[in-house]
Amino acid sequence: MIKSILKSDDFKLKNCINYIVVAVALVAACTLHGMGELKTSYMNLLVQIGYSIILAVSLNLVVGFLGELSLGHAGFMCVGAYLGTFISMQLSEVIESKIICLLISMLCGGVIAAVFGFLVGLPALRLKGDYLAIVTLAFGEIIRTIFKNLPWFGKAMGLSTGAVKFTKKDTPLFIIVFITVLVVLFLVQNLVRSKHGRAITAIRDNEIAAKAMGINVTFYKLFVFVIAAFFAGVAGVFYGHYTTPVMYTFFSYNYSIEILVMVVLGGMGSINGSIIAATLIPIINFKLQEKLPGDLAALKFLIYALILIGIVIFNNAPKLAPIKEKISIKAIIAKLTAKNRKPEDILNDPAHWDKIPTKISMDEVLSTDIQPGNEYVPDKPEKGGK
Amino acid sequence: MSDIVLRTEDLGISFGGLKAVQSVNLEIKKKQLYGLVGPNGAGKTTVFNLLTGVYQPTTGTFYLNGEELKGKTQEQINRKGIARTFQNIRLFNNMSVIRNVLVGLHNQPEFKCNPFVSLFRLPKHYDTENRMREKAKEILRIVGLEEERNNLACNLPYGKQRKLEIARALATNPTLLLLDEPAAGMNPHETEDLMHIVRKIRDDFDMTILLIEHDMKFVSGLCDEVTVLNFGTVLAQGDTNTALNDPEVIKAYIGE
Amino acid sequence: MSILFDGLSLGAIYALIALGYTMVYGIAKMLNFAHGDIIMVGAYSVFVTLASGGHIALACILSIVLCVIMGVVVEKVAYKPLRGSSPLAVLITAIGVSYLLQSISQLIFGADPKNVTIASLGAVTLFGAKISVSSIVTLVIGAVIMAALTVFVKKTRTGRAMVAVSEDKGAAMLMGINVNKIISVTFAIGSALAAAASLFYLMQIPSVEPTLGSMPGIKAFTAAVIGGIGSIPGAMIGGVLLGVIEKVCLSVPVLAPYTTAVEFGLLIVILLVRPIGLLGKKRREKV
Amino acid sequence: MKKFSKVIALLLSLSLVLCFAACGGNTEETTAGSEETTAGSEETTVAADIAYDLTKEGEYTADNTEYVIGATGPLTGDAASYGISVQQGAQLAIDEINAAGGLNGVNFKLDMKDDKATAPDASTGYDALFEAGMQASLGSVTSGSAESFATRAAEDGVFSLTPSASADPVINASNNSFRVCFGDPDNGIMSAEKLAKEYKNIGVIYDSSDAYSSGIYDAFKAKMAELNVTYIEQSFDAENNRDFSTQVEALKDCDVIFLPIYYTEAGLIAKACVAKGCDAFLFGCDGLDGVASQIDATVTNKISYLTPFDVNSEDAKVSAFVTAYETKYSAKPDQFAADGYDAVYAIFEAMKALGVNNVKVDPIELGKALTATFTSADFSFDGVTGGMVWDASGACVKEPIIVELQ
Repeated sequence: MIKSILKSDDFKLKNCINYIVVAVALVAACTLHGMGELKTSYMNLLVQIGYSIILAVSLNLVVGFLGELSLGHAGFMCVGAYLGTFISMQLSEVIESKIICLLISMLCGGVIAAVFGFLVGLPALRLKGDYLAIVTLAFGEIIRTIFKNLPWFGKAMGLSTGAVKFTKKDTPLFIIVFITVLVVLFLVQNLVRSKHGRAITAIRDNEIAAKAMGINVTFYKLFVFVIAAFFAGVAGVFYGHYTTPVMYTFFSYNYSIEILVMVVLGGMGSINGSIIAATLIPIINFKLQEKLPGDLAALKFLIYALILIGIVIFNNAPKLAPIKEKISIKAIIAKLTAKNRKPEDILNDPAHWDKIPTKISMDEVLSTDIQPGNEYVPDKPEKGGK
Repeated sequence: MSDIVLRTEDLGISFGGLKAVQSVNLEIKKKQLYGLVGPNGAGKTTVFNLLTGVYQPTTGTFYLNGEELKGKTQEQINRKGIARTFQNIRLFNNMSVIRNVLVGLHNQPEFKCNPFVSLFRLPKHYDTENRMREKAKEILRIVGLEEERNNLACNLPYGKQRKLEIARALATNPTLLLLDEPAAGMNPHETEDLMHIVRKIRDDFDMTILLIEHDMKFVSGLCDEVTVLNFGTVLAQGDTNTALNDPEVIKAYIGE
Repeated sequence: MSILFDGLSLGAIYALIALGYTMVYGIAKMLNFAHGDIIMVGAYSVFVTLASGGHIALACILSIVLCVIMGVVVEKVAYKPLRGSSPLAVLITAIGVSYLLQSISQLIFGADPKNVTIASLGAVTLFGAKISVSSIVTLVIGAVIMAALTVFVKKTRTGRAMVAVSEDKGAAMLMGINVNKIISVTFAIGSALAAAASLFYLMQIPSVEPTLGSMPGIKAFTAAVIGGIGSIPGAMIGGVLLGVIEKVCLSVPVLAPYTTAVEFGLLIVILLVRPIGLLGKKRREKV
Repeated sequence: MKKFSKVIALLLSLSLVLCFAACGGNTEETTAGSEETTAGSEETTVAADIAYDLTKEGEYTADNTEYVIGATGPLTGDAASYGISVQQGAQLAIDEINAAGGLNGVNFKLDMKDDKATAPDASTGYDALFEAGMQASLGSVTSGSAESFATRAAEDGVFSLTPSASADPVINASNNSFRVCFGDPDNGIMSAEKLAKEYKNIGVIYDSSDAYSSGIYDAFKAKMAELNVTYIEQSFDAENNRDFSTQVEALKDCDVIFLPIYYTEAGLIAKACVAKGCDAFLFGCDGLDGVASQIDATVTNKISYLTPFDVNSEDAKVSAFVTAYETKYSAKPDQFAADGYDAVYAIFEAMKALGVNNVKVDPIELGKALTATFTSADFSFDGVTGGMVWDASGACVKEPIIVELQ
C-alpha cells in the first residue's frame, strides 16, 4: 500500500518541487532571521509574497482550472480581512497569544469568505465568460461599499487592527504565512491532481461534454468558488494582521486585477507559474517603490503597464508563436537532442504529427457531406458478418 | 420485464414554430445495434440531444429500461445509463488521453471518493486512483488507444479522437450508447476497424448501441434495424435492408 | 421630478459610453477595459483646446479625431496581435492599456484635477424643475446617435459587414470581408462615441484628471450588460436606467452611501433573472 | 527516483518541524515583548524626562551625509494630487534650509515614496525609508496610510510629523506621532459652532467614503445635536459619484451649505450650484483650500473656509513662501504644500533647538528627543500655517482663519 502511494504522481520530483522550494525559502529566511540578518523590509515583503501566493493560487483554481473569469477575488479577501481580523480583535481580549488569535480567525475568516464564495458561485451556474466577470467585479464592489459604511468597522477610517497586528517583537508573521502557503499548496495540488481536479478541468475544456459524462457541474463550480474564496479569506486575515488599518480602498477591482495579472503572467492552470508571478510582482512593486521616489512614481505604472502588455502579447500572439518556439527552453533542449531523431520516429510518434505537413486540413475532411452531385446512392447492402 | 432498453413515445421538439423533430417512436432491444439515418438536417442529432437531456422534448417522452427520463438533466440521464459521443468531437483537448477516459469513470459507484478524501490524501484516494487507472487502461485497450494514453487528446489524429470519444462514453458504464457519426472522417480501413470495435463493445459489455451514420456501408454492415428521418419525421423504420431500400428513402436522399 | 431629469442626463452619458462598449464587444468580442480611458484622453484634449483659447466646436472635432486615432492605434498595437488567442489575454492587455494611458496622462498633465471652463448652455424650467440645457442636449444627442448607429448597422455595407463579423469571423472572412478593417472601423466608431461622451461629461462635470475614465467606464459597462451587451438600444436603456437609479439612491440619505452597492446589485439581479441582459440576443450553443 | 522522493519527503517534514521550532522559540519572547510595550505606554505622561543620546549612530544611518527626512504619500492614483503637493512643499523647505547652510553646515534630504494612499504600501515604504537611513519622518499624507506608517514607526520609535493626516487614530497610533494640520473633530466642532450661530437653513454635503470628510461630519453632527440645531444632510461617495446635481437640488433652498470635503469635489459642487441656480453660501474646512483653482468666473456663490493657511495672505512669511513656490513649480501652493513646508521647518527648528550635530544620528534616539521637544511647553513654531504648539497627544494647536473667496 505505502509502496503504491510512494509510487504515485504525488511523489514525483516535478510534482513536489514547489513544496521543496517554498520550504527551503522558508528555512533559509528563518535561519537568516535567527542570525538577525533579515531586514524588516524583507520580512514584510515575505508576508506580502506569502499572501499573494495564496491569492494567486486560489484564483488560479477558478480561472485556470475551472475556466471562469473572476474579477472579484479581492472582495473575498476583503471579507476575510475585515471580519476575520474583527474576530481576532475580539478574541485578543480573552486570548493572549496573537498566534492563537490568528489561527482561529484564519479559520473563521476563511469560512465566512467561503460562504460569500458560495453566494458568488450561484450566478456562476447561470452565467459565463464576460458576464460572470462583470458579476464578480460587481460583487467585489458591493462588498467594499458595504464594509466602508458599516459602523462596526470604522467606516471610511478603516478597521484599526493595532491590537492584533504582528509587530517586530512578535514571532515573524512570515513564518506562519509561509507554513500556510505550504498547506494551501498541499490542498490545492491534491485537489487538482485527483479525480475531482480532472472533473474541474473537464468542465473548463468542454462543459457540454463534461455534463454528458455525468459530471455534476453545479457541484464542482460551487465547490471551486467556495474553496478559492476560503483561501482568499485566509489571505485577507493575514493582511489584517500584517498592516493597520484595514481599509476598503485596498480591495478595489484594481487589486483583483493585480491578482489576475499574477495568474495570467504565471500561466493559467500552472500553480508553479502562479507562485513565481506572485513572488515577482510584490518584489517588483517594492523595488520600484524604493527606486522611484517622487515624480518618477508615475513611471512605475507606465513600466508596469508596458511589461504587462509586452508579456501578454509575447505569450499569446498567434503570429509570434514560431519566434517563441525558437527561443523557448523546450525548443532548445529539443534542438540539442533532435539530431539523432529520424523522420520515421516523428511519423510514429503522434505527439509530433502536427509537424508533418498535410495537404488536407481538418476542415476539408469535415465538409465532406452530401451535396448535389455528390449524393449517396445506397448500394445493395451486404450483410456484415454477425 | 421486456428486453426493450429504450422506448420513445411520440418524441418531438419544436424551436419557436419550427418542428425540428416530431413523433419519433423507437423501440430498441437489448444488445441491439440500431441505426438512425437520414439526410443532413433531418433531426438525427436533435434526437440524440433530446435523449441526453440537452434539449427538453416539447411532446412525448422516453423510457430507459422502463424508467421515464424526460425532464432529467444531462448529468442525471448519464448516470441513469445513457452515454453519447458528439458529431463535432468534444474531447477535453488539454488533457491526456487517459485522463479523458478517467473523467468518464468519474461517477462510477466503485470509484466513489469524497473531495475531502482527495484534499487530505487519505489512503482511499490512492486506492481509488490506482483502480481507476487500471480500468481506464482496460477501456483504452478495447478501442486500441492504450499506446497513446499519455498523449494530449488534441494531438491525436482524427480517427483516434473518434475512438477516444467512444472510450470515454464507454467509461461511464452506460446501458445505452449513442454514437453520433462515429465513422465520419475515417478512411475505409479505419471504418472497418471501428466496425469491429463497435461489435466487440456490444458483445463484451452486452451493450445496446444507437448510432447515427452517413456511411451506409457502415450502417448496413452493422445495424440490425434502422430508422430513417427526414425533416424531423420518421420516413421508414425497421429492418435495415428493407428500410434503406424504401422508395421514399431513396427519394429523400436523391431529392427526386 | 428633478431627480428624474438629473438621472436621465447622467444616464445619457453612461449610455453614450455604453454604446461604445457594446459596439466593440458585439463585433470584436472583447471587453475593452481601456474604453473609459479613451474618454479621459478625449476630455484632456477638450481641456487643452479650451484652455488655449480654442472654440468649443474645434475642441469637439479635435477630441473626436484624437480619440479615433488613439482607439485605432491601440487596437492595432495591443489587440490585433492577440486576435485568435484567449479572450482573457486580450482582457489583460486592455487593462494594461488602461494603466498605460492613465500614467501617460499623469506624466503629462500631473495628478491634480484641472478645472475646465466650458460655456454653460444655461438652464430651462420644465415641469417645475430646473434643468440645464446641456443635459437635454446630451439626451437628445444620445438618442440621435443610437438611431444613427442602428441605421448604420442595418442599412450600410460596412454596417452589415460588422454584423457578419460579429456572427462569425471565419465565415465573414470567407465571404470576402476584410475582418481587420471592420474591427478597426468598429474601434474608430467606439472611440468617436467616447469622444462625444467626454464632451458631454465635461459639460456636466467640468473637471479632468487621469483617473476620470475608470469609474464611468465600469458603470457604463455595467449599463451595457444590463441592457444586453451587443444590443444598441439595450445600451441606451441600460445607461438611462442606471443613471436614474443612481440619482434616486443618492437622494435618499440612508441609501446614499450604498448607491454603488445598489447599482451593482441591480446588475446581478437582472443577470440572474435574464442572463443575457434586458435586450440581449440569446445564442444557442450547438451540440 | 523513488529513493530521491523519499529523501525529499524527509527533508520536507524536517523543514516543517524546524519552522515550528522557530515559532515556538519566539513565542516566549513575544509575550515578554508585549509586556514591555504596555509598560512603555504607561510612561507617556513623563515623556519629557526620557533620556536620549544624540551622539549615537543608528543601525542604518552609517552612510548618511545629509539628514534624511522620510515620507510616503500618494504620488499616483486617485489621491496623487495631495501627495504631490505635500512633496513639493516639503522639498521647497528642504531646498531653502540647504541654501541657508543646513543645520550646522549639514544638508537635509527629503525621501518620499509612493504609497498610492494604501496602508500596506505606506508600511513597505516606511521599511524602505528606515533602511535607507531615514532619521525623522513626515509620516504619510492620507489618514489610512499615515496610521499604517505611524504604527510601523512606533515599533521602531521613529518620529513622525504628518503634514495633512487629520484623523485621530494617526496620532493615537504612537507617542512619536504628531501632526501639523487641524484634527477632524476640531474642524467639525468649530464649523458647527459658527454655522449654528449665524445661519438658519443649514445643509451639509459630505463624502461618506473619505476618512477626513466623515471624521469632520461626525463631530459636526454631534455638536449640532448638542446645540439642538437641525440641518439637511446629503452624502456622496467620491470614488463613484462626481455629478452633484441631486445633492445640490436637495439643498437648493438652504442659506448655507457646509462642505467638509476636499477642494476638487467642492469645485464641482460650486459649479453644480450654478447649474441648479442655487445661491447658497458655501462653507468648508481646510480641505477646501485650493478650490479657487477649481472654479471660474461663472461661479457666483460666496465661498469661504476655515483654514490655517491663506495663499493670498499679506503676511510676509506666507507671501515669501507663495512666491518661492510659484517660482519653483509655477503653480500656487495649496494647504497640503503649506503643511508639508511647515512640517519640514518644524522638524528643522526642533533639531536646531536640540542642538543636533551628528549627521549619523540614530533615528530612535532622535525620535525620543524630538518627541520630548514637541511636547515640552516651551517649544512653539511659527510657520506659514500659523503659530503652533503641540500637546501630549500629538495634536497641533493653532488658530484658524477664515478665507473668503469672491
